[in-house]
Amino acid sequence: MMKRVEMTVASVREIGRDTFEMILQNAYIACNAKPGQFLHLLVDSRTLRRPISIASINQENDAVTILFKITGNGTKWLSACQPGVTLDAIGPAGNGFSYDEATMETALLIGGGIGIPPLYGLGKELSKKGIHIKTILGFQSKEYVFYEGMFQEFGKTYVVTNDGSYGNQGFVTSVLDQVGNFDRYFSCGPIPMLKAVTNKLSDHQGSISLEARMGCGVGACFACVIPTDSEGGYRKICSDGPVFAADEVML
Amino acid sequence: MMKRVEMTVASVREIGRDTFEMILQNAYIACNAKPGQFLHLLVDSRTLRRPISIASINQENDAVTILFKITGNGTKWLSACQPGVTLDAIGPAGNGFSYDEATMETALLIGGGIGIPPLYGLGKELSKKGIHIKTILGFQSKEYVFYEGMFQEFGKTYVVTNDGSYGNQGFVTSVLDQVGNFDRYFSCGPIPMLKAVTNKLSDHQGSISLEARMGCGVGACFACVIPTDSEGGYRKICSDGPVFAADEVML
Amino acid sequence: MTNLSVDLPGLKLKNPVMPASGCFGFGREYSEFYDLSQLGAIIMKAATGEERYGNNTPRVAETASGMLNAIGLQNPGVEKIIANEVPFLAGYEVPIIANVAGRTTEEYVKIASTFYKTKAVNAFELNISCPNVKKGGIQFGTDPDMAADVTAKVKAASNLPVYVKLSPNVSDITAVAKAVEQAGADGLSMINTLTGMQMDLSGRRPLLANQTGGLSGQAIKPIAIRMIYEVKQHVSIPIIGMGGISAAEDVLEFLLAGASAVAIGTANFQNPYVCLEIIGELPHVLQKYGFDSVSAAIGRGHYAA
Amino acid sequence: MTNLSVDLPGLKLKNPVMPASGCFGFGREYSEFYDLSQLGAIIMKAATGEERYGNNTPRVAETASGMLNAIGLQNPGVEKIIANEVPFLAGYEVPIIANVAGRTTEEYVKIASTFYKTKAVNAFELNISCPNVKKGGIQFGTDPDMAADVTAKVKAASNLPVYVKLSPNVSDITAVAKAVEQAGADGLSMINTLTGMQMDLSGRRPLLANQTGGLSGQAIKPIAIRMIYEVKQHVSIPIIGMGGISAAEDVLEFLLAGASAVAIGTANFQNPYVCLEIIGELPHVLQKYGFDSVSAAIGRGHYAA
Ligand SMILES: Cc1cc2nc3c(=O)[nH]c(=O)nc-3n(C[C@H](O)[C@H](O)[C@H](O)COP(=O)(O)OP(=O)(O)OC[C@H]3O[C@@H](n4cnc5c(N)ncnc54)[C@H](O)[C@@H]3O)c2cc1C
Ligand SMILES: Cc1cc2nc3c(=O)[nH]c(=O)nc-3n(C[C@H](O)[C@H](O)[C@H](O)COP(=O)(O)OP(=O)(O)OC[C@H]3O[C@@H](n4cnc5c(N)ncnc54)[C@H](O)[C@@H]3O)c2cc1C
Ligand SMILES: Cc1cc2nc3c(=O)[nH]c(=O)nc-3n(C[C@H](O)[C@H](O)[C@H](O)COP(=O)(O)O)c2cc1C
Ligand SMILES: Cc1cc2nc3c(=O)[nH]c(=O)nc-3n(C[C@H](O)[C@H](O)[C@H](O)COP(=O)(O)O)c2cc1C
Ligand code: FES
Ligand code: FES
Repeated sequence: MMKRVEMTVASVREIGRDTFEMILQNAYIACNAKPGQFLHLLVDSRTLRRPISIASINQENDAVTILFKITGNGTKWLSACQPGVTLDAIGPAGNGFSYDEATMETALLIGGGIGIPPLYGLGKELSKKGIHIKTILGFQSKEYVFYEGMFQEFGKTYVVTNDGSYGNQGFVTSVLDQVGNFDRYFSCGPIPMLKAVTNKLSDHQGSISLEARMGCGVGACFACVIPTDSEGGYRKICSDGPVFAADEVML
Repeated sequence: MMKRVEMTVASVREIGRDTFEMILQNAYIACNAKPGQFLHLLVDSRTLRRPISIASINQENDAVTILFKITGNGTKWLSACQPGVTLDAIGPAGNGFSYDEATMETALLIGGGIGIPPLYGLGKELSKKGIHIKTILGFQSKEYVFYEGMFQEFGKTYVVTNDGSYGNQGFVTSVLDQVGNFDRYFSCGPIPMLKAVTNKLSDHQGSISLEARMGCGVGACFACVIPTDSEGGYRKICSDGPVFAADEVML
Repeated sequence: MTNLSVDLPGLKLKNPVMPASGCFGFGREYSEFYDLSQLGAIIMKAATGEERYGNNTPRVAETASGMLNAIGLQNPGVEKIIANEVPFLAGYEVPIIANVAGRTTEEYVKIASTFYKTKAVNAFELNISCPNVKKGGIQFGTDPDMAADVTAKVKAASNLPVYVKLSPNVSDITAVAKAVEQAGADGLSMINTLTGMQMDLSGRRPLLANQTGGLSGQAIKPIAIRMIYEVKQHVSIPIIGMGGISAAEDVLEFLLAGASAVAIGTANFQNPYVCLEIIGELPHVLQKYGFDSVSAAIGRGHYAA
Repeated sequence: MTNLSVDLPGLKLKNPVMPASGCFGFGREYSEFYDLSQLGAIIMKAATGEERYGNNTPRVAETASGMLNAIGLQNPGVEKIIANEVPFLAGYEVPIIANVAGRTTEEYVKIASTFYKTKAVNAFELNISCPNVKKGGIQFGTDPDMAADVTAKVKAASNLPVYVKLSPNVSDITAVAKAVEQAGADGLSMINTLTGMQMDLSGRRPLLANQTGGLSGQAIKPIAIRMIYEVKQHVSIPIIGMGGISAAEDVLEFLLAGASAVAIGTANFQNPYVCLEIIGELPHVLQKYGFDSVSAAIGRGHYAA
């Protein structure tokens, strides 16, 4: 169940250009969070909270890790928070990744830019369960690359950059042909990327995690809807998602 | 000349209920400020700056002291500023106290509540010039009393509280009869107090320092005007004042 | 003990605080944070005659001390609201107000009668002020005659009290207020959002898919207070005040200006407990400023010399 | 090099940034902070036919991301402005715009002709939108016919360009904009302040002596952007945009929405150097978003798919 909690910043460090890793402590969140869920963070007393994925969970230390990129005032403020500061968070929000362990031997993780964070926690979980993992990570360019090593610990990891300054040049879909077999994919990133991925992998089962500008973040305001196939049908990204089956919503 | 400067908080301490003394460092301000002038302080990025009197000036340490009471969000924020923090200030703003030393043997300072601060710096200045000083300080009640000892260093100091919980009971005007002779008075406090004081002392020369809700604080917006005797005449408290001759403006 | 209760036409409120329409859904989500019976009342998300999908996304943007929204009245339609949402809310000890939004007068009347027939709700908030739909909504709210007409027809369709929700996007809000009072409105609800826009600098276009959106939050409080103060001088029906409330002091400000109760919208997004916390704080704030009941404060900002 | 210059009717601006009327006096005070020749233009405090004292104090209040003011057009009157203020400003290399405010059409015309005769200024900003005076001001601004009439008469009184300053306190700002365009306005200036109020909780009355005041500052930016975007689609005269600008990004937002130049008011109070700093930042912001001149950005928020 979602709660409003105070989380204490344990550390914050820059791990790529404008990209930060922050460890936040709170026992309730660490105990109840699942990969794919997010925190709705109050930043600088602004009107709207900022949704940020839980990138990994460390129950022993009552801590979770978030990874974020500075894209505006809220994330800038966040990046300047010093250890010891407490943040007001609502979480764990939304629904995490779900899958059938029994039918999955190999999973493919496909992340683009700041969509990568939730996949890391998922990778850790799958890895613990003995599921084989392959990863494709896409970035704008070399300076933005982060967590490559962390994913390599799970298995083979392909890095692509749009400008070719690191790894393969192109988009995440450019290396799909090289990854070989997998039973299910999990993807998170910008909408154009998710469109390309779901199209190319339409013969596979997959889960995608979506972003949207949010109001309430709890399912009450209809700010974050995404249409489904059926006439007038929709899902709320904040409370029905952010993770959906690849064919559940219309991108 | 007024400038926008960064001032460093050197110390802050509570000296009476909700009343704080803050030492701010900046060489330009310390060098150029005169008793009666004020700082126009940016607080918490709010739209309007807060005018706060310069209570005393310490040129050797490049520092000035301000004294303020928490009356709203801005002063509350200010009271929570830790040493080392820098504040954005415009100053020294307005005109300080002016007087003719030659004709003044004894000065009477009459301060009410948070109108007391500018009188302290004035007292220090007059004292240095060998002018004899008497002081009347008025407060709501005992818990709010501050700087009594500091004024006692200049000379005889009468304290009155509205509820009689300390010193004499009543208003500053209640003890006017007891203070004996003086050549000129200087007063700062709430408007009703200034009205009573100027009425009772209409046969004396005096200077009063006024407060007003300000916009620009530099004389450009006409927010802070006060009428003068003459038809349609006015003064701007921020730039013509805040100190005026007692008979210059209509309270 | 400070008395927080307020009696409004058709509504006995244990306290004057309710969530504003559209910012609280149909209560389910916030019921996970606290017991909804603690609220003065609940105003549901707008109900239309049929299910509506609303506008494309993005539907919200943040602004200085506020936000823009262009939801476009997405809702499951009156029938499904009665079937699936009202029963849940009926489980709480709290009056339910239905926010009614039509494209045509007939649709307003149809929605109201449907609610009325099923005895589902305690009062209507007539939304003639939604800036985010092409038809209906604000069209009714800017023209006193149209506003009066739809008010009269909805009044005729049931004997439930009707609170007409006014738009601030008008030259003369008092004219609309007087017109709907004469048409039989039991109360007013004000203000809805101000039409605004934000540009997406990189996209070189309006950020919201709907281009314009409704401005809400603390930024608009001075406009709400002004309009309530002005309207209060010209009508005698009670006003439910809203626009930028985020603290108990704000509630008192609205009461002094002339509101008899208040609704809280945007602030729920920042703090899901805001209604509850304000209800808890209100007695202290009333005491601090010398009032021993909510009633004693209503309209008191009008009498000082 | 990014080209910041803009040509408007009667005004060659080296950059699009000018201080807004009433927030910069007649320039003297801010000339102590920087060289006024660096500004695109200067809009003076409102001039009336005779000297005016204005409203009682308090005249200002702070609000969330904004402020209320009810100065009441205090100014020394057109004659003294020409005698004592204009000569000082004429010492700078900067176009001077006179903000003209009358109680009657005759007063507007008289003020304009007095300025015109003495060749004191480069353009007029016709203030038909001041919410803080009992007579004149906003009365003219809410009625398209009255607005058109005073525009036509002031146009006839001189051959200086006339920018009509519109009020946002209207149901249909486009109607007023079109009316004054047809009446011969050379440009528009928008927006003036929104009428608002703050209650003094302890005093149990409106905080401002005038009761209501004009809301300005960042809080109103979304409303300004919306109105400019809307009006831009219906008129072909240039717009001087204002309302809540406090950074160079805000200037670009106004340009995209359709403004050809901008004025900065309230932000001067927080930061006396704000105009200068924005002029310095603007080239970088334009570059960042792919523009190599101010002109290239004007109205560009209207073309995206
Ligand atoms: C479920 C979910 C999970 C997310 N996880 C992460 C993450 O792990 N790391 C990360 O860096 N980012 C993540 N994002 C995106 C993140 O929410 C935005 O980058 C952030 O809100 C931007 O805030 P700002 O104040 O810096 O930017 P501004 O542009 O100043 O923000 C203005 C407003 O727009 C909203 N907004 C702007 N961009 C986005 C966006 N891309 N998505 C949603 N709202 C946006 C903000 O929340 C705010 O309300 C996630 C978004 C969602 C919906
Ligand atoms: C020339 C001058 C010198 C002053 N010197 C001192 C001093 O030395 N110590 C001190 O404690 N106070 C002083 N004041 C009063 C001080 O400016 C206010 O107490 C302060 O601005 C309140 O800010 P706030 O945010 O706490 O209150 P809020 O009520 O939240 O402020 C809201 C707005 O009202 C204005 N305001 C509220 N009260 C006053 C007031 N009494 N005078 C002017 N503006 C007000 C604020 O500046 C702000 O714009 C002085 C005022 C003036 C004009
Ligand atoms: C996301 C959102 C959705 C809204 N939906 C509705 C609605 O369906 N019907 C309605 O009458 N008002 C709606 N409103 C307006 C609010 O009820 C309220 O009048 C307005 O937001 C001002 O109050 P606030 O500043 O407390 O939010 C909505 C406001 C927001 C922010
Ligand atoms: C203190 C103050 C005084 C003003 N005086 C005038 C005036 O005399 N004439 C006028 O046309 N506008 C006047 N305005 C309105 C501004 O010129 C401007 O239109 C408005 O404040 C919005 O811009 P801003 O948000 O940048 O302040 C005044 C505004 C303020 C805050
Ligand atoms: S953000 Fe409010 S419903 Fe999803
Ligand atoms: S505060 Fe602007 S003139 Fe004094």
